[in-house]
Amino acid sequence: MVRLAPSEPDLSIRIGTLRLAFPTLGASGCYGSGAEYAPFVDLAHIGGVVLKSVTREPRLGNGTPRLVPTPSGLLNAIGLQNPGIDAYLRNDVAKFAARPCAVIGSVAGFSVDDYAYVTDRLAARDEIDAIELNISCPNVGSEGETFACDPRLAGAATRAARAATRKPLIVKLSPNVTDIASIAREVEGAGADALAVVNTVRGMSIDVDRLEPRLGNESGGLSGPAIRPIAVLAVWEVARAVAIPIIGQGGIETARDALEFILAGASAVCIGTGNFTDPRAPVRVADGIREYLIARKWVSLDDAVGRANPGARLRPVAP
Amino acid sequence: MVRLAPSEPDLSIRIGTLRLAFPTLGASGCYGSGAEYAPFVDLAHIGGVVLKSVTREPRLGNGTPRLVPTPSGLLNAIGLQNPGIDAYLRNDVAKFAARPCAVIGSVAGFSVDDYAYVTDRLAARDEIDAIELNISCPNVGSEGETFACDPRLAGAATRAARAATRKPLIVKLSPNVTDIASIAREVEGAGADALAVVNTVRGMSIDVDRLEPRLGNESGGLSGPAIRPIAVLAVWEVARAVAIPIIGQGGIETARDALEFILAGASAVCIGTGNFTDPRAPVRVADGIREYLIARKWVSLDDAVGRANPGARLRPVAP
Amino acid sequence: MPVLETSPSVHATSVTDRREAAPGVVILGLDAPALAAAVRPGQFVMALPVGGERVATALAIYEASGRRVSLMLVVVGHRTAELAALTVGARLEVAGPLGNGFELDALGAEVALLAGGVGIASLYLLAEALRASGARTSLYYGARDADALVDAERFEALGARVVLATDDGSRGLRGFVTDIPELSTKTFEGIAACGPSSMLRAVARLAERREIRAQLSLEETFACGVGACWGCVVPLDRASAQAPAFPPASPREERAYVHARICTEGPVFWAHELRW
Amino acid sequence: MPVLETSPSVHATSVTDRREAAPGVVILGLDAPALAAAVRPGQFVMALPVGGERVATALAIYEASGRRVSLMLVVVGHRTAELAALTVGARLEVAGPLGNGFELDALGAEVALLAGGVGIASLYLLAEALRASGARTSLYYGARDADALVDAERFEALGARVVLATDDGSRGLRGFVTDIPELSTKTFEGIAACGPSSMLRAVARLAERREIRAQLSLEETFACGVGACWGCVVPLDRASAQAPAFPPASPREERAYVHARICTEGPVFWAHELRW
Ligand SMILES: Cc1cc2nc3c(=O)[nH]c(=O)nc-3n(C[C@H](O)[C@H](O)[C@H](O)COP(=O)(O)OP(=O)(O)OC[C@H]3O[C@@H](n4cnc5c(N)ncnc54)[C@H](O)[C@@H]3O)c2cc1C
Ligand SMILES: Cc1cc2nc3c(=O)[nH]c(=O)nc-3n(C[C@H](O)[C@H](O)[C@H](O)COP(=O)(O)OP(=O)(O)OC[C@H]3O[C@@H](n4cnc5c(N)ncnc54)[C@H](O)[C@@H]3O)c2cc1C
Ligand SMILES: Cc1cc2nc3c(=O)[nH]c(=O)nc-3n(C[C@H](O)[C@H](O)[C@H](O)COP(=O)(O)O)c2cc1C
Ligand SMILES: Cc1cc2nc3c(=O)[nH]c(=O)nc-3n(C[C@H](O)[C@H](O)[C@H](O)COP(=O)(O)O)c2cc1C
Ligand code: FES
Ligand code: FES
Repeated sequence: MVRLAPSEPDLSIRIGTLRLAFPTLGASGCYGSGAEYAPFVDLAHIGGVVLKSVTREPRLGNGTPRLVPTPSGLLNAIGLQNPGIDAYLRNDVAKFAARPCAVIGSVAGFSVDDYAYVTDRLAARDEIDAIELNISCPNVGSEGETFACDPRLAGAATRAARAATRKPLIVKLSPNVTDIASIAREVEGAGADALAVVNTVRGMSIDVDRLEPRLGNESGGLSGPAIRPIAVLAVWEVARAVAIPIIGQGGIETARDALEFILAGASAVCIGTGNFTDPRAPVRVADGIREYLIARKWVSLDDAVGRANPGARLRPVAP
Repeated sequence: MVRLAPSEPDLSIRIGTLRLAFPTLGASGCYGSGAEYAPFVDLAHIGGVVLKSVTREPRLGNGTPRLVPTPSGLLNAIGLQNPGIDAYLRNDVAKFAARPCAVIGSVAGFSVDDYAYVTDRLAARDEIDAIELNISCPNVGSEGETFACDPRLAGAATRAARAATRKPLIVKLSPNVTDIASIAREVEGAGADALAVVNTVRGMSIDVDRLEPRLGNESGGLSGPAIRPIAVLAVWEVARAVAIPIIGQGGIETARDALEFILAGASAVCIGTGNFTDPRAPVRVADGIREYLIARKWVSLDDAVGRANPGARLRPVAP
Repeated sequence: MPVLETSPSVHATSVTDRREAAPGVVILGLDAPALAAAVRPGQFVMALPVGGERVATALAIYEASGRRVSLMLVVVGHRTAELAALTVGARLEVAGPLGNGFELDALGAEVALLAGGVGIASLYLLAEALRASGARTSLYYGARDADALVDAERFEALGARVVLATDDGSRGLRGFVTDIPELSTKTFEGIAACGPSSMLRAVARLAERREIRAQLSLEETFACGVGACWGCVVPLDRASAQAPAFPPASPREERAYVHARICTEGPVFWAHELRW
Repeated sequence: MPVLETSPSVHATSVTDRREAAPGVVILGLDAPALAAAVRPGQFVMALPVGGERVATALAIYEASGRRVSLMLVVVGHRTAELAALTVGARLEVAGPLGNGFELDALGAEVALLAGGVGIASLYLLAEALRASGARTSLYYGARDADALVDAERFEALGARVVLATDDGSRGLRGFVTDIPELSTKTFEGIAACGPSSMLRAVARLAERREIRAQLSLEETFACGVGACWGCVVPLDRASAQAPAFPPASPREERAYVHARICTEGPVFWAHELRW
């Protein structure tokens, strides 16, 4: 597999029909629409931005505090604040046309129909290159269970979104399950083009002076380096279970962190909390991946994806 | 509920018939048999030690590395190295009689019968004050699923151990589930006297130079401050689901950390990885809890347990 | 507040001087010429953690002149402790300047500055600018105790009247800064305040009662500091969010609100636009 | 190795001196009188992290005299970076002395010390003790390059012959320390070695071939350092684990083994007792 290296290894990848010039993306809810980070990074040097999740109806989001720093991590409970799909399409989406990288819309919902409806409307817009399904929202119809924690519901949401668009469909899995591989298989079977692995881990922090949870919403999602080992294992297991590409995420700050995910089987990575540690992270990570490939005389990411995971199914990613 | 404070608040607690002079214990697998930490702490000032898990047959344990430090955490894959119950009873248990604190035996197994057999033999010994069931092992009869991740298996293991002893029975839950409350309810129904919440979170770290997982066993269990928010939420949810006492654990280093668990509903805490950061941690934590109670003019742990968790079921713990 | 034109970037600085201004309070001087030139009163930076693994820390720019800016650190947790432990020569990266600062022109010629605790750090550049503009300035400054009052004399050196308050009465008035009697009597054209949220709420009530426009610099836990994560919001009058008006048109209860980002729409807001 | 009598405790020390011995290598002097008095060659400490949140770091005690001990830090990750950044006056807690050191008596009067990289830190106290006992000592010391060879002259000052090797040949022999020719010819009564495991395996083979008893100080990731977590094991001949014998009674393949804890049964082991 080791071939002679040309002057520059190829960092571009392909996810279904979606081409990314770099394997590093801004994570949903952490990267705004990309513009917020434009002062710090040249957006032409990241693979893409996954937009903040949008829902059918407008949502004010949770009360504050919405953020709590924890050891090597961050708890958040934003509560999906967004203007709702109507206002979003009217006011926001047109601006994304200017991005020099891929723009991936993120769809959240509380019913299968929500996923179909919002996907349909958002994917219809030319500014949107692909759809990521955020199925880690509590499903109001099913005792607060999230779609991502039940193979049947995960499959149903995926099928509904699949029917609504032919654009690349990425489904984002939750780590709050016993067997993530079984969910991944179900979602692959339901027509997803790729999987985002993983969303935040559920957690809580209590203020012992005020005798109440620190987050306005009581519990929230844990992200950052603290969860990296959990996320790497999730990618490892999903890479053995399915053949579609994986976008790894959870605690990536450096190229070496990203490479853990890639060697486990991810074709690309999202950086969320890592931007809050260093706003230049996505470009620094891509640069480091390039140097790593050069040092090993590898010519493309295909040489790295899944390389440390003997059980990983083959998933060619180079365009 | 706030009463006038006597000179010293009462830190002692009761778990079934087990009395602990302090609410701080050394966690299973992290505290040896207590003797290892005797140079650093007066064992008469900790509540007890949960011994390393013992199995029916001797186990050599995993190859090395067995430990990987991660951001604010530690991955371990010891592999339940132990001499097996026969040699353990013959060579080790007699020594535990000398401990000036409670001694809790930890039982691991790979079948329901294992749990019954080892509990029966270990609990028969006078040196052992209580039994903790480590049900986070794969069940060989059930496709590698762990007992702690399936309500039915968790209940079956608990019932088997319950039938084997009348000593206090603590069952240790895993965080690697979607709904820990449902497991907790099942285990309570099966006769457990208390719950240990939670064991390690599954994780992995990959060595990007050697292109393989760092742990000899590939994956392992994540512990330490990184997982504290995950563990606090688990205690919070279990405290709402069951009425038996909870022993909280996961990333406790300081009294304020321990108080997060107690205010969420735990009656006592175990300290594992925290000992590796400071071998005096359990005594320091107990001292800090005492100061906290004094500052609030609370007279016993009853005033604190579950205080930040309005949905927690009442569980009086003071003797 | 309207968006000011600043172009933030990551500045690679080094610590030029370090002063323990009070127990647990450290002032770090940084060599950061571009930042010193760009900053406006009320703006902040995100200080990147030296070893990674934590989110950056939001810090007001305390002083700025020539090549130097300074940060005032009050140690409350891990990140402020790590930053306060930096010694001269240490390297520190900061992203900034960020946020919208105070609207100087709107404060008028007779200004009350109110500071609570570390809030003092956001007001020094403002006091300097007010002095340059010829405004008369009074600083009302409250803290836990006498030890925690930092650099009050530096404000006096700028020509400001300084009135102090401490929770324990160890210096100045015993009580909250907003309890200082002359705040209810003296005439001001504008108020600017920075401090904990309980204090800022009291300032808002005072301003409403006295019908003085107040600019409040809010604190909240930040993650990105650049408007990307929506973690730092405050309820803002929906009408104000589009077209600020004073005094508010409708009674408090009926107004609809939006969640505005403190780091981006703020950190300085008009008190009457907040719907706390 | 038999258990030596030491009573470890947590020592509250402060940094008395700091020296950058090479790029990325820092030697910290600590004021730690009780530790300095108690330590034996080959023992280690667990250095507690200043801000918590990480497990303690296993470090050999490099030097000990009077009130002072020193630690040699090779920066490889977060913890060693944090420790190496400590400046004079900083406080540091260390738990120790821990582990069983070298068996001085068993080394004889003509001793080869082999060090690879940071392994040098475990051998200085041993070299001192050997000199005091009148043994003749040769140090064979290998490192990545000339820059990474630390304090070789200090061993010379103790009267040891010093022979060097570097991976890139920038000083001494080009190659591994075990490749140094005289190791295959010179007469030794005993060998003591410390370094990375690949080097120690080569030392074990050399010792077996030459029928010299070798004491190896092993490295592994530690968590507790006190025998409580069973995270730091090495396969040990089961027979040896009870009653060490030399040379081994049965061929390598047939021997049963146990997992012994490096921190407690070691870190120094007889090479012939290991079942790698
Ligand atoms: C715009 C803006 C400007 C700011 N300017 C400044 C400034 O100039 N100087 C400055 O010092 N800060 C400033 N802050 C606040 C500063 O950002 C926070 O204090 C900082 O992020 C705290 O980080 P930390 O890791 O040290 O504490 P964290 O661990 O994040 O703790 C945060 C809070 O948790 C609580 N807490 C944590 N540990 C304990 C404990 N052991 N006991 C009791 N309570 C505890 C405290 O309430 C503390 O404030 C500013 C904030 C904003 C938003
Ligand atoms: C008995 C004993 C005595 C010891 N004595 C000493 C001593 O005197 N001096 C000393 O310096 N050390 C000594 N060590 C080793 C020391 O304990 C470890 O090096 C230390 O724990 C590393 O901690 P860390 O957090 O800095 O690195 P970690 O983050 O724990 O990294 C550990 C290993 O991971 C790898 N690694 C981590 N980050 C990177 C990266 N960015 N690039 C490439 N590889 C990476 C390296 O292989 C590194 O060695 C001793 C160990 C033992 C068991
Ligand atoms: C403040 C914040 C907001 C987030 N919002 C969303 C969101 O709206 N939709 C979503 O799918 N994921 C959301 N996430 C999850 C991230 O996209 C990412 O999957 C997760 O944080 C793990 O990656 P990280 O550790 O790099 O942050 C959010 C995370 C954070 C920290
Ligand atoms: C090295 C190590 C070994 C462990 N061995 C066991 C074990 O044998 N049985 C068990 O029930 N838990 C075991 N655990 C889990 C701990 O008892 C504890 O529940 C977990 O580590 C979370 O607490 P902590 O973060 O304080 O370590 C082990 C943990 C570690 C770090
Ligand atoms: S801190 Fe992220 S939007 Fe303000
Ligand atoms: S490091 Fe814990 S037993 Fe050796």
